[in-house]
Parts: sequence; structure tokens; C-alpha cells
Amino acid sequence: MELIPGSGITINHYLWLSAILFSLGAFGILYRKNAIIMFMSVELMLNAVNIILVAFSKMWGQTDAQVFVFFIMVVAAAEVAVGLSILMMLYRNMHTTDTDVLDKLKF
Amino acid sequence: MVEFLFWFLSGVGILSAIATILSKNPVYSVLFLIVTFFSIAGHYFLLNAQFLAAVHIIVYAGAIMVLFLYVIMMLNLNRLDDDRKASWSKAISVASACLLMFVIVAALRRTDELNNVQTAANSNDIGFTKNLGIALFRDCLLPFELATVLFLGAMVGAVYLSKKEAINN
Amino acid sequence: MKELLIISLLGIAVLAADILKLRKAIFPLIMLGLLSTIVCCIADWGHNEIPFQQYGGMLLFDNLALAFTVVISLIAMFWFVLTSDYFRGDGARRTDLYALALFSICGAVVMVSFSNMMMLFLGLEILSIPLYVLAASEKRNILSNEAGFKYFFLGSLASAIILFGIALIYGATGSFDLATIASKVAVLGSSSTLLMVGVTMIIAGFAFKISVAPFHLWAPDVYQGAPTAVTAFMATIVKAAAFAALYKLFNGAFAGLSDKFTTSFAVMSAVTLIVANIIASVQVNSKRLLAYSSVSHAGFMLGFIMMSTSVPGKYLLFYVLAYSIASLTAFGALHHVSSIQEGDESTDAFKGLVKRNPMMAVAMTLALLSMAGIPPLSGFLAKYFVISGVLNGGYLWLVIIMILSSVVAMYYYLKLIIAMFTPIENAGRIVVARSQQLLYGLFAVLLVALFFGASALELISF
Amino acid sequence: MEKLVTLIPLFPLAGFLYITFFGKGFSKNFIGWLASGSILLSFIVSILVFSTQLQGAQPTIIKAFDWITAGSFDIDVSFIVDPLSTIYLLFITGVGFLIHVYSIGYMHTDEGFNRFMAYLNLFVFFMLILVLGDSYVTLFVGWEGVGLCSFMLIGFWYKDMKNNDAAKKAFIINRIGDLGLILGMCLLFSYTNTLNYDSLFITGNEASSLPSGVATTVGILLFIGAMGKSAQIPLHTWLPDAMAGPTPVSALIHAATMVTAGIYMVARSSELFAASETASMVITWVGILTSILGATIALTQNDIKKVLAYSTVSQLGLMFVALGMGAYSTAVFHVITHAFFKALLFLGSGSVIHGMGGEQDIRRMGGLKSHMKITHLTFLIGTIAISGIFPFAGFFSKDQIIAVAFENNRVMFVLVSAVSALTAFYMFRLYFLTFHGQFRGTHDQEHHLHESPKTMTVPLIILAVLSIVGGFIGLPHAVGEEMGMHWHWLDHFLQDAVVMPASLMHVGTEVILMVVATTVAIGSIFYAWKKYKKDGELALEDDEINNNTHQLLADKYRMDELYERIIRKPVDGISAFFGKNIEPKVIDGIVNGSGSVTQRLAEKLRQMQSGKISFYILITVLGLVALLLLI
Amino acid sequence: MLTILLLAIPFFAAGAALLMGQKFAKQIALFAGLAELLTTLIAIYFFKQGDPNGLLTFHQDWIGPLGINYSFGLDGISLVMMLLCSVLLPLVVYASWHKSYKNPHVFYSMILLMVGSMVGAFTTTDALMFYIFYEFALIPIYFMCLVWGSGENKARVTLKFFLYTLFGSLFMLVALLYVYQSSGSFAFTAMYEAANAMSAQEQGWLLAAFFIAFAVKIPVFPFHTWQPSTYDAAPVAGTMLLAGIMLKMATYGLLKLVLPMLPEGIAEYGGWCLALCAISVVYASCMAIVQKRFKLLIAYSSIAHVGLLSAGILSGNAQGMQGGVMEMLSHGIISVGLFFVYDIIASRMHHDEMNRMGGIRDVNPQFAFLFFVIVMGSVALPATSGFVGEFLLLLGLNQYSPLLTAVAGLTVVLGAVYMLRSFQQMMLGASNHNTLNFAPLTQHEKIVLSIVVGLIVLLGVYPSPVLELSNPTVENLLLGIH
Repeated sequence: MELIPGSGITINHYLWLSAILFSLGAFGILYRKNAIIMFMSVELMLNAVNIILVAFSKMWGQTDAQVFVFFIMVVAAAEVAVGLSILMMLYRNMHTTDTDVLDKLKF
Repeated sequence: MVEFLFWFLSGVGILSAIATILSKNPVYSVLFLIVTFFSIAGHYFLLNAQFLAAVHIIVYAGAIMVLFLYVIMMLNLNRLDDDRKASWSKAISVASACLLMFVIVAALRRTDELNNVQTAANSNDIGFTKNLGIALFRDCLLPFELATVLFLGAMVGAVYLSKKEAINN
Repeated sequence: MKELLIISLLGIAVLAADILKLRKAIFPLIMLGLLSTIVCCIADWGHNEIPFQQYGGMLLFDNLALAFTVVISLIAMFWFVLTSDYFRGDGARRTDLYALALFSICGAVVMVSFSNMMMLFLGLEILSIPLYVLAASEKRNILSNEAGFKYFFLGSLASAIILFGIALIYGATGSFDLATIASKVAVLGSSSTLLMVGVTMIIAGFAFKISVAPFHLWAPDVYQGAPTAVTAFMATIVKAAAFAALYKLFNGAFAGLSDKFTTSFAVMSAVTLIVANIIASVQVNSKRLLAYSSVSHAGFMLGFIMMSTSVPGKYLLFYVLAYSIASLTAFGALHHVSSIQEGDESTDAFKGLVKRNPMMAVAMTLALLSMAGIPPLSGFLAKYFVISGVLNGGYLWLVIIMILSSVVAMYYYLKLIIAMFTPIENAGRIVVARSQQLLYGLFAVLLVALFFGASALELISF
Repeated sequence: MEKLVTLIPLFPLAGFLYITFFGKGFSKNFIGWLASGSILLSFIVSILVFSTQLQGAQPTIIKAFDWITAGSFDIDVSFIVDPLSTIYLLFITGVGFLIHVYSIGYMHTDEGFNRFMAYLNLFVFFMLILVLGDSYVTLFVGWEGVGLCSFMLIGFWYKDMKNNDAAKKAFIINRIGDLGLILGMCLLFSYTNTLNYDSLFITGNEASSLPSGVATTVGILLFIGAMGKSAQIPLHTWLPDAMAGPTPVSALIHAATMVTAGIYMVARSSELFAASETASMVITWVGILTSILGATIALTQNDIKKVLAYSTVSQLGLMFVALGMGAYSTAVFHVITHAFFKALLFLGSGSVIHGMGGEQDIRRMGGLKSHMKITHLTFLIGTIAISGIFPFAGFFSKDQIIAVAFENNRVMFVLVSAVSALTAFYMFRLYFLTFHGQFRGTHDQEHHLHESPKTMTVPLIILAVLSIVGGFIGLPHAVGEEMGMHWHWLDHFLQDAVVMPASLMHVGTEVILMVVATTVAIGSIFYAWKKYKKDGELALEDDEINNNTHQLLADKYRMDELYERIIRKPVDGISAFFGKNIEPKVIDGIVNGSGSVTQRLAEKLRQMQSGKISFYILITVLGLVALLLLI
Repeated sequence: MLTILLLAIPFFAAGAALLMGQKFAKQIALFAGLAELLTTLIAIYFFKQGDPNGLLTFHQDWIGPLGINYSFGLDGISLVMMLLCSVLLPLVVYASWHKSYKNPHVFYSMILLMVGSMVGAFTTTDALMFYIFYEFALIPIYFMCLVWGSGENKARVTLKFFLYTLFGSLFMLVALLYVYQSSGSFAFTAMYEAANAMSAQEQGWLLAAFFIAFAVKIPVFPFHTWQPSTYDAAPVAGTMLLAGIMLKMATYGLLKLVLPMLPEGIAEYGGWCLALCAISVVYASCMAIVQKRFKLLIAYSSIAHVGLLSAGILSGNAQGMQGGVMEMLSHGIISVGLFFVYDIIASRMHHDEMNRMGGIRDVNPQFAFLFFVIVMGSVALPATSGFVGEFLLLLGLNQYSPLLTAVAGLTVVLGAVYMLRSFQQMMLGASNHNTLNFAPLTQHEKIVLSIVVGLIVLLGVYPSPVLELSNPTVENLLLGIH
């Protein structure tokens, strides 16, 4: 049945949407080697999760999913903070954000 | 109307997401990503999660992306040329991403068990600040507190890493 | 609940102590705090009413949680003592690292005691984010940077995957609460693709955290790059927490489904064992070698998850304890040995250890033998529990693989042992702090004592 | 009275132990007489025990102590007293005693004197165990024990590797036979569940209840054992080499006693062999072949002891012929007479060698009869006895064999007669070449020539007497009647112990056969006399041999070379092949190979750990996909 | 209680030796050995009494729900094995009395640990316990070879040895667990019942697992390649323990676990195992023939003998099993004797290449005599312990298959070939410049050799005490089998 009254939009639409966004995020990190862009792609994946969560909370008529979305945002923020600082440190040492340079550790 | 909005927002979101990934200049990517976020916020509105939408804009567009921009500026990375990546590997990445998408979508295509879930009557006002607040500060107080620990940890970490030390190895 | 409070406050207290110029007090404070945590756990033992119901039952300190908390705090204490020199350097650094480690431990405690997906996710992140920093904490060392970055990046990818899983499960069951999920799962079974996909995603995400093939690729690199102390932390506490969490999920929430995933687990475990052991057999860098061995142990422990419904959690606990002590010993010894000879981590670094520090050598030898699963060392029983469980499940082929792989494992452990017992000339003694020396002795004793003390498992029930 | 039997082996054992552990420092005479005395004691006891049997006491079994118990398998160390064992006791201890005494003189100058005496005692002990044992297992103890002693005595002069090789050869070839014996015992046990004579033959009668196929197999396996001990084709090659040992050893072990153990064993199992035609036939043919082979080789040998050795081989062959044709008592009869005259001959040759200062080649002798009278006389008696001239011991026993052959199988009869003709010839060849004609040795040998001391000559004389009268225990019917003595005494005596041939032959034929045999013997003796005495022909030097048969015989049919080629070389070759290729390359190769394969695999696999984060992500994503597909 | 005492003595002694340090190590070890021997004799006495007050059994739950228990019991067979351990331990210790090992306290505590674990394996009545001791015995011997061993590639050799045997024994673990699935307890009796209930095919698989485990340790062709090199690398005391006692754990396992558990399996598929054993008899003998060095020759000859031993045991009848028990004892004593002889020669000549010796008998007849008796024991001459064992084994094997008996029986001939050859090469002939100044035997060498020789002859002439000790137990096992 439809999620939003008076429209043909069912939960499945949102499932697909978030699935697509999630996969796009994955595509991003696969496709690019630049750390910054890859971070962004991860953020994209997180947001795909957010969307579907909100949609579900609408479906079940419960708030906790939306609260969860808050926490996801919080975590995202924290991650970005740490991640970017790591990135900066890396840049300081290697003068690049190209992840393929990072292969000292292997085999 | 709603239907049109859905399709429009989705289209914009997806396209700008693709743009984010493909654009050479990181600044553009950031901007495209912000567009995506806005479209997502739109979806939140559609789903009566107005407050969340607002927070979303503030946190992501307002904070996170700014942080990104700041870093990009600071490291002045305009025009990243990572085309050195071999075309076959690009092909592989595209292929596997599509594979992932197909698998997930295919898996989620038939979700019959959800079709008989009645959308709750109150589902239009759960997004209100009041309800959220109640939920947040009664049921989810503990996670909320823990989030502070998380932030503290992240902060300490970020500070620790950003302290300048020269490399010598 | 108290336990969580103590540890999280401990982290803050450490920071405060730094500000108040009480650096001397930090170490005792930590010890005290962890000790009191253990005490609390023992005090709470047995009464499993859900504490702090007003928090919506976000946490559940049942016996499993308590036991794992005890183990984690214990390991943490050992870890702090063993790697104390890692925290040296200018005071600020010291306190930061202490604080980060403590926050991470706090996350671990959350992960063993959660009863709600939100807490699981938060715990995971609280555990991981400080750890990313710790992995990269040797800012001058480019390898450490690389390790930190890889760990961080793949880690956040994994958490994204886990999140998606959680979301889908919520979609299918309409709740984050484990109990509710469990009841719903019992009804839905495997009919709901949403649920199945969700669970699979969670498995994938956790497979990353516990470094099981094919999601293990980060582990050797990160273990090698990160400072040895941090590696020890990751190999013990993080693994313990992650496995506990996974066990909780598949023993509780997804119990109804777990038989659907047995095969997947079996395959993953098999691949892990084969790949990790075989690659380990040609490593010359002992740190990386130990990293691979820890991956292979993850493959073993996966057996418990696979059989979560039939094998009680205490056996997982035993494995975790036995393995943690062993690898603490190993990594600790490596830490000390390599720090003496300008960071030489090759297996030759251990040459003549038996002369240079007999106690350490003996402990290390016992640890390696225990990891290989030779009786009468705790490792044998640990592996025995896994194997018998898996065999009960009728996975003879997996057992055979486990067995063959542990022969290969024995091979590379013996390489280290032989190195330790090959005499070298002009071997200076390796001097470590008295407390650490004692600790090695303690480890040596524990490794044997746990074997004979295993009957204590009768007393506890979960 | 029978209880005493346990003492019989104990005396020699005690002698052995005493000499080995406390023998130091005593004079050679003391040691010598101690050793001999111990044998004498057992001889006396043997007579006592024997007398009980004479009075026709039932066969009894005297238990010493438990030995091996395993389920239904229960073997005690216990001794059987019956005609067969007692008669063996008599001549073992008797001849044994004489040879001990002889050795005192013969070995007097050897620094290994004590050791020698100890070994002899030990040998007698084991020989007694062999004949007294009440089961195949106890028999086997003696069996191997005498083998061991023969090994030690052949290699007595161990500093010369040649002797050691001879000893090793003897032991190993015997071992091959023993393997047959062991397998025979195993098979017998698995069918009858016992290895005691008592339950096999005497009270219980398991043996005759065997299915004939099994009986044949067991019989042949046991006979293989006998082949080894009693030097039958193809396991005969060790006996001539065994002459490397001191001459008394050759006399005692390799002529009188040990080599006849095979005959004892077969006679002991007579019921079993009687139950199997095939086995008996095999025995007969092997026997006659060996006998011919021995006799022919003996024709050309020039080493005095070698001649006697081959003659022993041939005589043993004859005994087996008798056994094969079911005349067990006859075989025993020949064993006894043979013990007398062959011991006599060996001791005589020993005395000659002693006199010649170690020279053994008859081409270097000649005309000794003037120098050593007693030796010459006794040796002559022995020669006549072995040639089978009436009324010497050899005559009766050999005649009995010929008679049996005549009855069963005419071909066999011809062959046996031929053998006895050959025997007579080569023995007299030996005799003439040694004692008649010119002395052909070196000058100082001639100067040094002397008759041997009393300790040597007295035994010679006694044995000579025995070789003359020994035959009377088995007088043929006719002769017996004539002389008013009771005939075939031995057969009657043994009839409870061994199976008897069905019919006793007609007196008339008996007489004819005797005449024939004697004439044949006389004929060949005359030929030998003409050839070597009258025409004074001499044995050829090795390089003078110009015809192939002669060469072939001189080379003992090149049997050793044959074995060298078909057994020794292959075994060594295979072993070497295993050692060089199979072991390191194949078997260990697989083990090590598995290791190196793993290594190589690892080298491949670790490439996957490329260190490139993008690759890790790819794998992660694909892994996720795989998992999703797996459900 | 006595069982616990038996078990405790070596382990405590090990601890004591470790703590008492350099000075008293060997004294402690020797004393422990003698104490062990005394206790064993007492135990035998009580066993003869029929164990009126249950001194010979001990049971204590360990991990009940998992069916693992500390449970020990002495029956006839294990008493014989105890006899073996407790006779050899003092002998081995005393044999290396005048050797100066570095860190003797560790060395001797290793010896004691090893013996202790083997005592455990022989006395326990719990299959998993058996496995645990079986495995644990590896550790001390491994370190003995690694630290006190000789040879430039001892590390590689011992590594191979460890991995190989571990690889084998893990199969046993699987098999045990598999049976445990249906038995629910690791107690021998329970395991017997459970396994007997299984189909012949299942039993066949279990047999394969067990056989690999034991065949590696025994060792049986083609799993033997670790053995000669390891014997070579190990210090002589270690070699004695390896050959004397350690491999007996495997044959004991065949006797106490495989035979009663898998009668049908053996009936169906046992032929393969027996064939392998028979082959290894011949093969190892051939290998022994081509050896140039005495120690390797002994090593291979040991393979040949234990091949026959395991074949006889697997034939699963009274004679075979009794012979097995007897041969375990005798082979233990004889191989200790032979390796001690090797040690005497090697320590004087500083090499053990046989063709470079000769005429030692002339210089040292006493030694030659003692050596010769041991050789005769090893070629199973009657009136030596070797004969009693091997003859019974052949009797037993013959009831399984005369053909295999004929093959395995070749040891009678080939054994004589290589043993006599080596004896003559080293001892007989004329003494050359190498051997002329061959030092006479020291007092303790004489004592050890005489004890060995005495035991060989005694057990050969009067073995019935031993056989009667084990007979009732064997009968019981047989009742279970048929």
C-alpha cells in the first residue's frame, strides 16, 4: 500500500531509492581513488540509510527510527572529523590524497 | 503532486550524486553532494520528518560539507587528476557497483510482507519536534549520553592527530 | 550499567587529571577504575533483571555481558601494564592515548551489553573511532599513518553496511529492540527477504570488524602498520567485543534465522582458515605473521557464531580469554623485543630470546603453543570446544580444514619458537619493567592454569 | 627316574656359565676337564633315563616351568622322555663327551681355549634342549641355539674376516630355513591350536586329523627348516664353508649332531609326514639329489675337511631319502652310525691336520701311515665303515636304506646304490692320498710330523670301536637270526615314537641286497686302490684341470656364484634402490613436497594482499554481493 | 590413588628438578625413576590381589557436560606399560649419567615431563585424556631435540617431526570426537560401545583416521620418513625415550582403542593397515641393510620391528595382542640397549660409520659380549625377550593372513643380515688404528648394559609373569571384540 496517502509511492520506491544511492556510494569509493571524494561517497551511503530509515519510521509510525537518524548524523560528523584529521596528517606526510600511494603495507 | 515531487527529488538526488562522484574538481563534488543532501531533505519533508529535514540540512550541508570544503581549500586540491587509474579497473568498479545495486534491488524487489503493514494513523505527526524530543530524552537518553562520549573521543582524537609533527622515517 | 558508567567516567577523569596536572595519578586511577569495574561485575553477577528500565532497556547486563566485561577489563589492565612504555613521550600525548584507549574500551563494554540496535551501532563507533586514531597514533611513522587511514576508511565503509542492515531489519520488524526483533524473526523466519538481506549486511559488516575472509584484507596491513601496542589492543579487546556482539545477535535476535546462515559462516570460516594460515606460513615479519594468525583465529571463533544456538556463550568466552592472553603475550614480547633493536620486527628479532629474557621466551613459547592448540594449554581446549561444536553441527569437512590449517599454523609458530631457541652471540639481555616481567610469568601460568581450570566453566551459566 | 632328565641339559649349561663368568685364571686342563666332565655327567644321567625306556616305560613329559601363555597358546619348558629323545641323548652326550676330551688336546695351544670349551658346552646344552623339548617351540629354542653356537664356533677365529663371513653365511642360511619352520609352526597352530607333541602325536592325535593339503604345506614348511639345518639342496652351501671352524666343531656340530637335527625333527613329526604323500616325495627327491650332489663334489675336493663335509651332505641326503620313504627309524639308525664314523673321520682328519701343522690339502700329504699309526688305523676303520663294508656300522644302516629304497621305488634304489658306490670311492681316494704314497708336504712339515697326544687318540679309538659295533643295534633279520641276536632292535625300540613302515621284507631279498651293496662298495674301493695306490695317481692341481665336468665339480656346481647372482645381488640392489631413490625422492619427497607446494601457493595468495585500498574495497563489495547471493 | 601417585611422581620430580637447579637434577630424575618403579611394583601387587580397596582406579569430573574426566585405571596391559616406563626411566637417566648437558635441570625435567605424559597416556581410561597426554609428550621431546640435539639441520628435522606427528594425531582427535557424538562420554568403555554400534563403513573411516594417527608415530611405512632423521638429531637420551617408550603410546593406542572400538572396521578394511605394516617390515629392513651409520641402522631396524608389532596387534587375537604387549616391553629394552651401545661407540670413536671400525671385540671382549647378547635379542633369538614377542606376533598374524606372515616373517632373515653385518663390521675382524685404543667400559656403562642384557635374557627365559599380568586384560578385550 502507499506510504504517502494520495500518491502511488509505496515503501518499495524508497527502498529502491536508498538502494540506488547506497550502490552509488559504493560506486564512488570504487571508482575514485581520491580520499576526499571517497569520504563523500561514504556520506552518501549513510544518507541512503537515513532515507530508508525515515521511510520506515513513517511506515511503522514510530519515532525511534528518526531518533536513530539523529545518531547516525552525529556519528557521521564524528567520523568526518577524525577522518579528515587523519587525511590531513597523511597529506602532511605524503603530500597527496591519492589512496593508491598507500601500499607500503602489503603481502 | 507528491508523486511528481518524489520522482523529481529522486532524479535530482541521484543525478547530483553521480555528478559528485564523476566531477574532477572536488569543490564541484562538494557542491553536487550538497544538492543531493537538499533533495534528500526534500524526501524527509515528503515523509513528514520536517524537523529531521532541518537538522539534516544544518548538520550535513552546514557542518560536514563545510568541513570538507575547508579541508579542500586548506590542501588546495583543485582538479584532482586521478585518471592514472587504468580503464579496466574503472570498468571493474562500474561493473561491481552495478552488480551490488542489482543484487540489492533484486533482493528488495518483492517485499510483500510490508504491503500489509498498515501505515500508522499517527504517522503524519511523528516527525514533530515534540514527539522526537520525548523519544530522544526519555527512551533514548542513554544513547544520547553515550553520543557525548563518542564526541569526546572523536574530539580528543582529532586534536591529537592535528598537532603538528614533522615526519622523519 | 555501573560498569559502563565507571569506564566512561574513567576516560573523562583521565582527561581531567591531565588538566589538573595529576599525571602521576593517571595510571593508578585507571587500574583502580578497571579493578572496580570487575568488582561491580562480580557483584552484579546472577541477578539478571534489566537494570535502568527507564532507559528503555537499551542495555542488558546479563551474565554474558558481565563475563565479557570482566574479561575485557582484565585484558585491558594487562594491556595497560604490558604496553605502558607506549604511552610515554610528552605528557599530553600520554593522556590523550590513555583517554582514547579508555573510550574505546567503553565502546567495547557497550558492544557486549547492548540490547538495542542503536546501542550496538553507537558502541561499535565508540569502539572504532578512537581506535582509528590509536592506529595512526605514531604520527611520524608513515606506516602507522597508512594503517590508520586504511582502518578508518574500510571501517567506516563497514559501519555503513551494518547500518543499512540495521535499517532493513527495522523495516522488516519495526523495532530496534533485540527482544522484539527476536519475536518478530521467530514469526517471519526466512520468508522476509528484507530481513534476510538486512542480516546478511550485518554479517558482512561484522565480518569486517572481526576480520573474516573475504573482509579480512585490512587486518594484516593495519596490524602491521599500527603501533604494536595498539595491534595487541585490536587483536584482543576489539575482537572480544565484536565476537561477543555477533554472538549476542545470533544467539538472541536472529536465533530463528541462524541455521539459514550456518553454511555462509562455514564457508567464510573455511576460506579464512585456509587463506590466513597459508599466507602466514611465508611471512618473515613476525608482526604480520601474528596478524595473519589472529585472522585465522577469527576463522576458528566463527565456529561459535555458526553454532551460536547450540554452543553456550561461555565457551566463546573461554576461547576469547585464552586467545587474548596468548596474543597479548606474543604481541607484548614482540613489542619489547622490537623496541630494543630499533623496531626490527622480523622473525630473526627473536633469535636467542631464551638467553636474553628466559621468562619472556617461556611465556611466548607457551603462548604460541597455546595458539596452535597443543595440550595441556588453554588453546587446546578452546579449539576443542569449537571443533566439537562444529562437528556436532555435522560440518565434518570444516573440521578437517580446521585441523589441517592448524598444522600449517603450527609450522609458522614453530618458526618463531625455533628462532627464540637459536643461540646467537653477543646477545644483550632484554630488560623490561619488573611488573611486566611478572606479567609474563603470570601469562605463562595462566595459559596452563586455564586448561586445568576449565572445569570452572561448570559454575557459570550463559 | 625320568625326573632326572631335567638335569641333563643343566650340567652343560652350568659348565658354560661357570667357564664364561669364572673361567679366568684356571688352567686349561682344569677348564677342559670341567667342560668334558659336565658332559660326562649328563651322559651318565642319560644312560639312567635311557634304561627306563629300555624297560619299556611309557613316554613321559617332565615339566620344568611355565614359559609362554597367550590365550589358547600355552607352552611350558618341559622335556619329553621317549625312545627317540633318549637314544639321541645317548649319542649326543656320548659323542659330545669324546669330542670335548679330544678338544682338550686339539685346542690346547689356542688362546681362546676357555671360550671354545664354553661354546661347546653351550652347544651341547642347546642340542639337548632341541631333542628334549616337548613341543616345536622348545625344539625351536634348541634349533636356533645350536645355530647360534655353530655361528660362534665357525667364526671362532674372528680376526680373519673369512671365517666371520662363513659364520654369517651359515647363520643366515639357517635363518631362511628357520623362517620356514616358524611359518610351519604358525600354520600348524592355526589348525590344531597346539604345538605340543603330546597333543599332536601322542595322547591327542591332532596331526593326523589335518586336512591333507594343510598337512602337505606344513610338512614342506617344516622340511624347509630341516633343509637349512641339515644342509639339503638348495640350502646346503653353508656346510662346506662351515669347515672354517676348528675341526672338533666340524666333528661335533657339522657331522655328528646338529646337522642331524633336521632328521630328528622330521622323525619326530613322522605322523604328520606320513599323512602327506607329497611332502614325503619332496623329501625323498631333495634327499637323493643332495646326496648325489654331495657325493659327486666330494670326488674332486682336495681339502680333507671339505671332502668329509660333502660326504656329510651326501649322507644326510641318504637319511632324508629314508625319511621320505617312511622309514623313520632307519634314518635315525643311520644318524647314529653316521655320528660314530663321521665324528671319527673328522677327528682323524683333525689329528692329521694337527700333525701337519694346520695343513689341510691332501695334495700336500701322503704316506702318513708310517708317522701316525693310531690315526691311520682309526681313519681306515672309519673309511671302511662309511663305505659300508660288512660288518662295520655303516654297512647295516646304509643297507637298511637301500632295502627300503628297493621296496618303495626301484629308481631310488639304483640312485642310492650309486651314491654308496661313489662314497666308497671318494673316501678311499681320500684315504690313499692321505696315508699312502710319498709325503708331498714341505720339509719342516715332514720333520714336524708326530702322532697326536692321548687326549686325542683315545677318543679316536673309542669311536673306532663304536664304528665297528655300532651297527648291531639294527641287525638285519637274516644276520640277526644267524648270530642269534635279536634283529631290528632299534626299530622295535622306536616303534612307539615314530611311524613304522608297513611290511618287513623277505629274508631272501635282504640277503641278495646285502651282497649287491657290498660288491658295489668293494668294486669302487678296488677302483680307488688301483687309481691312487697302484698307479700312484695324484689329485690334480687347480690349474691342471682340463675337462669341464671336473672343473664344474671342483667348483661345487658353482652354486655359491649362482646364489650370489640370483639372491644376494638383487637384495642389495633393491635395498640400494630404495635407499637412493624411493626413500628420499618418493616417500620423503611427498612429505617435503606438500610443504613446498603450500609455500608456492602462499606466494600466489599473498599477491592478493596487494596493499591497494581500492582493491580491498572491491573485494569487500564483491564479498558482500557473494554473501547476498548465498542466501 | 596409586595411579595418581604414579602420575604425580614424574611431574613433581620435573618441577623439583627445575627448581633444585643444576646440581641435583639427575639425582632427582634417577630417584623419581626408582620411586616410580617401586610404586609400579606395589600396584602390580595390588592388581594381583584383585585391587581390594580400589587403589588402582581414580575418577574425578573435569568438564562433565563435555564428557571429559580425569579418570585413570590400571589394568594388566597398562601395568606392563608402566613397567616399561618405570624400568626405562632410571635406565635412561643413569645411561646419560656422566654426560654433561647444558642446563641439566631443564634437560632432566624435560625427560621427566615426557615420561610423565607417557605414564598418563598408559594409565588413563578416558580417550580425550589419552589424546591430551599423547600430544603433550611431543613438547618436551621436541625441545630436547631442538636444544640439546645435534646435527646442523636439527631445527628443520625436528620441525618436520613435530608437524608430522601433530598432523597424524589430529586425525585421532577428529575420530574421537566423531565417536563422542554418539557415545556422549570419552570413557573407554562408552567409546567401545558407541563405536561398535556403528556400521562397518563408518568404522572403516574411523580406522583410517586412527591408523594415520598411530602409523605416523609408530612409524609405519610410508609415514616413517621423519623417524630416522629425528632419531639421529635427538640427544641419545631423547632417542632412547622416543624409541623405547614414546612410540609404544601409539601401539598401546592400537591395542586399547582401535581393536576394541572397530572390530568390524578392521575385519572389513584392516587388511590395508596390516599390509602396510608388513611392507614396512621388509622395506625398513632393506633400508637398514644399506645404512652406513650405526644409529640410522638401529633407527630403521626399529621401524621393521614395530611394523611387525603393529601388524600382530591389529590381527586382533590373543596371540597377537599378548605378543604385542611382550614385544612392546622387549623392543623398549632392546632399543634402549642398542642406542646405549651406539652412544658408547660414538662417544669413543666420535663417529658411527661402521666400515671405519672393526676388531673392537679384540680390544674389549666384555663390551662385545654384552653387545652381542643385545644383537641376539634384536634378531629375536629364542631365550631372548625378542623371540617371545615376535613369535607370538607371527602366530597371531598368521591367523589373520599366512601370506602377510610370510612377508613380515622375512624380518627373521633380514634382521639377521643387517644386525650381524653391523656387529661383525664393528666388533670382529682385526682391530685397526681407529679402534686400537678403544677405552674400556666405565663402571656405570657396565651396569646399564648388564641390566639391559639381564632383562633381555630374563624376559626371554621366563616371560610368564609379564604374560600372565596382561593375559586377563587381553581376554577381556577379546570378549568385547568377538
